[in-house]
Amino acid sequence: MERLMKIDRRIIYLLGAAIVFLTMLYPLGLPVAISDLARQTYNEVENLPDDAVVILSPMYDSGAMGELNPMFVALFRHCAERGYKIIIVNTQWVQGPQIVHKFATEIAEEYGYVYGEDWINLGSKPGAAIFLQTAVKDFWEACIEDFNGQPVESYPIMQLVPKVTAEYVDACLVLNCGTPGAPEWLAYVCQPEGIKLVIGEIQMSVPESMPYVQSGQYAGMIAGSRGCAEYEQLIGHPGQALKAQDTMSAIALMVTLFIILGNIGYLATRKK
Amino acid sequence: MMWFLAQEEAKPVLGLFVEGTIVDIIVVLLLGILIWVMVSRARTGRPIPEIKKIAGLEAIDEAIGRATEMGRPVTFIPGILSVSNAQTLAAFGVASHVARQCARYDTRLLVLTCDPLPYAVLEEITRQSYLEEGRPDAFNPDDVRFLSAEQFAFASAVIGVYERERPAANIMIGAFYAESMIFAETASFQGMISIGGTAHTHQLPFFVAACDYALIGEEIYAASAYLSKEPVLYGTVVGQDILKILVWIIILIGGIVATVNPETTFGKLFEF
Amino acid sequence: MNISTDPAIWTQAICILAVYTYLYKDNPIWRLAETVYLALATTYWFVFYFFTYIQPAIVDKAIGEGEWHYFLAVILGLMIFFRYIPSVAWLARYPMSFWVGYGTGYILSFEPAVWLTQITSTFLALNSIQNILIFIGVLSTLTYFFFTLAKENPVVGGVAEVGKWYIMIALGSAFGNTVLYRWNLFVARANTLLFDWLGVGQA
Amino acid sequence: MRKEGPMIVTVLSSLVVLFSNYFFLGQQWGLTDRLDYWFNISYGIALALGFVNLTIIHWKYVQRRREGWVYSVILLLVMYGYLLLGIVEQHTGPTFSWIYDNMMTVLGAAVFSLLAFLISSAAYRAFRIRTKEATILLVCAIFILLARAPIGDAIWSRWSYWGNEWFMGVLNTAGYRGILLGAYVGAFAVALRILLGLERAHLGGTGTQ
Repeated sequence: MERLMKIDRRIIYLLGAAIVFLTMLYPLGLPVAISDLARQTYNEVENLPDDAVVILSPMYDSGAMGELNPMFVALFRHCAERGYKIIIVNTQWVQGPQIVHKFATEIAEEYGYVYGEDWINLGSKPGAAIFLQTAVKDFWEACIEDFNGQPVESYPIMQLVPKVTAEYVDACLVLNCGTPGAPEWLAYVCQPEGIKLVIGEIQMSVPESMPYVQSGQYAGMIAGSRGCAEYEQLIGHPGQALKAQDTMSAIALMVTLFIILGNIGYLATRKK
Repeated sequence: MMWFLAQEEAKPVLGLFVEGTIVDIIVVLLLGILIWVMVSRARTGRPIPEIKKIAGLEAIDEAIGRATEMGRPVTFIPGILSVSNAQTLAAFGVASHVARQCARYDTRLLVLTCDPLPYAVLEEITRQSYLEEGRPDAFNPDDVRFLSAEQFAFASAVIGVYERERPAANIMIGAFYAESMIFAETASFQGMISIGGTAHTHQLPFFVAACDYALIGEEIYAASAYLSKEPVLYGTVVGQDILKILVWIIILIGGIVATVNPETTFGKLFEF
Repeated sequence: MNISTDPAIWTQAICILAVYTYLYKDNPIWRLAETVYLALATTYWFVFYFFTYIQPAIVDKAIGEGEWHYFLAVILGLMIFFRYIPSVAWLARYPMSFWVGYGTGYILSFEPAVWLTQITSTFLALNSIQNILIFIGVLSTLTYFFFTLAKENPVVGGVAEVGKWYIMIALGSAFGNTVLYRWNLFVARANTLLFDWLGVGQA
Repeated sequence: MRKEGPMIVTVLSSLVVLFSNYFFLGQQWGLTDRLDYWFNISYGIALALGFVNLTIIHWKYVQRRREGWVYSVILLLVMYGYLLLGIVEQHTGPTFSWIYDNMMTVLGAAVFSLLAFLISSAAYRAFRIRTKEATILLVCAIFILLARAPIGDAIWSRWSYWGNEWFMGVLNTAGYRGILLGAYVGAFAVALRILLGLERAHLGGTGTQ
C-alpha cells in the first residue's frame, strides 16, 4: 500500500506523454455528443443577417493557443461560410492577432475573401477596457492603423464600421483566456451597446463563465476544447479539437485512476 | 420598494441622468457611503459591526504551534503579484500576524517573495513585528527573501527552499497562479501543514484539495482585516458585507415575486 | 516516419524539447529556454506597440495631421520613466494616478450594470428543480461570504454550510476542466513534435 | 504637490469619467472622448516600462554577479538583439516574424503545457480526501473530468448530459454566481476606496524597483 503512494512523478509524466502520443496515432474515434449549449452557440452565429459585420477578437497569447486556435479557425470559417464581414482586433494581448493571422489568411483565400473588403486584421491595441470604450465612440480613431501599418480609414470594410455600436456591428465573438477578456467586452461594449456577445472560452474557465451564459449576457459559448469539437461537427469541418477528444478521454481515465490510487494508498496508511 | 419607484419617476422629471444608469448610481453611492461611514467609525473607534472569527485563522496559529514543537521553520508566501494587487495587500495583514506568532514562540519564519516591492514591504513588516514582540535580535533579514521575478524560476526556487530548510508549516496567502499547485503538492508530499488562500478561483481547487486548510476568495480580505484591525480594510469589509446582505434580501424578494407572479416586471426595476 | 528537413520545424522542436527538460528537473537548458522566452516576449510587446500604435500616433496624427494634443499624451506616458531618476521620481506618480483614477471611473461606470444583470437573472420562478437549485445555491454561497454574521448561529451557519457545498462543487468542476485544458495545450505541442517534426504517419 | 497632487489627479479623473457616463450633461459634453485617446496612447508608451525594468533588474544581477547572472547576460543579449532586428525590420519583417512564429510562440505554448504534467502528478500526490470539503471537490472533479471527455458517454450514455446540464449548468452556475456577486462587490469597494482617497497603494510604487 505504501508503494501506491510513492509512484515517482516522472513515471506519471512518461505515462501521460505515452498516452497522448498513442491516442494521437491510433485514435479510437469515440463519438462526441453535441450539447444544447454548442447548438445554441452555433445558432446564434448562424442566424445573424447575411450582410452581418462581426468583430472576432483573439484575446489570447501563445500560452492558450493550443485550445483557442481551433476555435478561431472554426469561428472564422463559420463566418466566412455565411459571408459575414470579419474584423479582427484585440486589446492588450499583443500576440493574439499575429498568431491568428496565418489561419485567417488561409481560410480567407479558401473562401475568396479579400483583405480590407471582406476581412481585416487590425492588430492589438493598448488600453484594455478604455480602448473598448474608445472603439464604441470612434472605432477608426481608436485603432489608427491596421496590422500592416495602413490607416484604417483606407479600407472599404472599415467604412461600414465607424463605431462599435449595435447599428454597425452585429456580433462580437471573443476568444477569452484571462484579463482583459470577455467580461471586459461585455461590460464596456456589448451590454451598454446591446451587441450580441458570443465567446470562446478556454476549458479551464468554462465553469467561471457559466453564470453569464445562464443570464444571457453571453449569447453563446464555445466551452473549451470539448465545445470546440462539438462546434466543428456542427459546421461540418472536423478539425484539431475533434481529433484531440480521444486523447482527452484517455487522459481523463488516467488522472481519475491516479487520484483513486493515491487515495487508496492514503486511506490504507491512515488507518494504520 | 418605494425608492425604486421614486427613481423611476424622477428620471424624466430631472432629465439629469443617462438612460439606464439610475440603479448603477444608487449602488455606487450606497456602497461609497457605507464604506466611508464604516471606515471613519473604525478610525475613531466608534462601534461598527464586527467581523466574526474565521476558522482558517485558528489553523494558522495551530500550524505555527506545530512548527514550534518540531523545531522547524514556517514559510510564508504572499503570492506572485506586486503591491498594487489587493490580494497582496491582504497578504501583508496576515504576514504581520504570522511574524508576531513566530517571534513569540521563537520559531524561524521564512518569507519568500517573487516581486521586489512586496519583498521590501514584508521585510519591514517582519522586522516591526519582531520588534513589537520584544525580539528584535531574533529577526534575521536573510530570512525574508526575494527569489526571482519570473514565475517558474520562483517556483523552482521555492521548491529548493522547501527541500533544504524542511519547514513544518507553509502559509500561502495572496495572488497565486499555476505555481499554487506546485507549492501545495510539494508541501503535502513533505508532510508540511499548509494553509492556502487566494481570490483566484482557478487556483482554489488546488488549495482546497491539497492544503490542510484553505481560505476561499473574499475570506482572505476578511482575515486580513480581522487580524490587522486596520481601519480602512476593516471598514471596507464591513461596508461590503452590508451591501451583500442587502443583495441577499433583494434576490430573495425577487425569487418570491417571480414565483407568485411569473409575469412580474420586478427585475426591470434594476434596468433604470 | 518522414523527419522534417525544415529548419523552422527543427527550431520549434528544439524549443519544445528544451522546455520539457524541466520535467526531469530544473536544469540549465530549461533556464535558457525560459530566459529566451522572457526576452523575446518582452521585446515583441515593445516593438509591436511601437510600430502599430505609438509611432502612428506621433508621426501620422500629431505631426502629420497637426493634432497637437497627442503630444500631451506622449509626454504623460513618458513621465512614468521619471521613476528611475530619484530626485524627480515623484513626477512618475502623475501618469500613474491618471491611469488608476481613470480606470476606476470606468469600473464604477460600467461594471455595476453587469453585476445587476447577474442579480436580476437570479429572480427565478421557483417552479422547476433547476431554478430552485440555482436560487438556493446563489443565496447560500452568498451567505458563506457574510463576515459580520456569526456562523455559530444555526440558521446562518446551516445556510453557509450549504453554500460551502456549492462552492466545492464549483471548484471541483473547475479542477476537472483545468486538467483537460492543460492536456489540450500539450496535445497541440505533441502535434508539432509528432506530425510536423517526426512526420509520423506520413508517406 | 508630491502627495496631494497625484491624489487630486486620481480623484478628478475618476470623477470626470463618472460624470461623463452617468450624467446626461456629461455625456453631451463628451469630456472623455479626448482623454480616452490620451489614456490609450500614454498607457501604450508606459508598456515599455516592462522592457526598461527588466533591463535594470538584470543589469544589476550581472553587475553583482548574482547567482545565475549568466542567464541575465543572455536575457539582455536576446532582448536587445531582437529589439535591433525589430527596429531594422519592423514587426512584419521576415526574420522578426520567423523568430516570433518558430521560437517565441512555441516556447510560450510549451511552458504552459508543462502544467499538464505537473497537474497530473499533483492530482495523484496531493489530492487527498482529508476533509469533507476535499471529498466533495474530488468526487465532482472526477465526475466532470469524465463528463467533459467522450469517455463518460461511452461508459454511460447520460454522463455528459448530467455533467454539462446539471453539474455545470445548474450547481456550478449557482456556486460561481455566488462567488462572482461577492467578487464584484469587492472590486467596487477597491474602486471606491481609490475614489474616496482611502487607498494609496498605487501611488507608493515610485522609485527604482
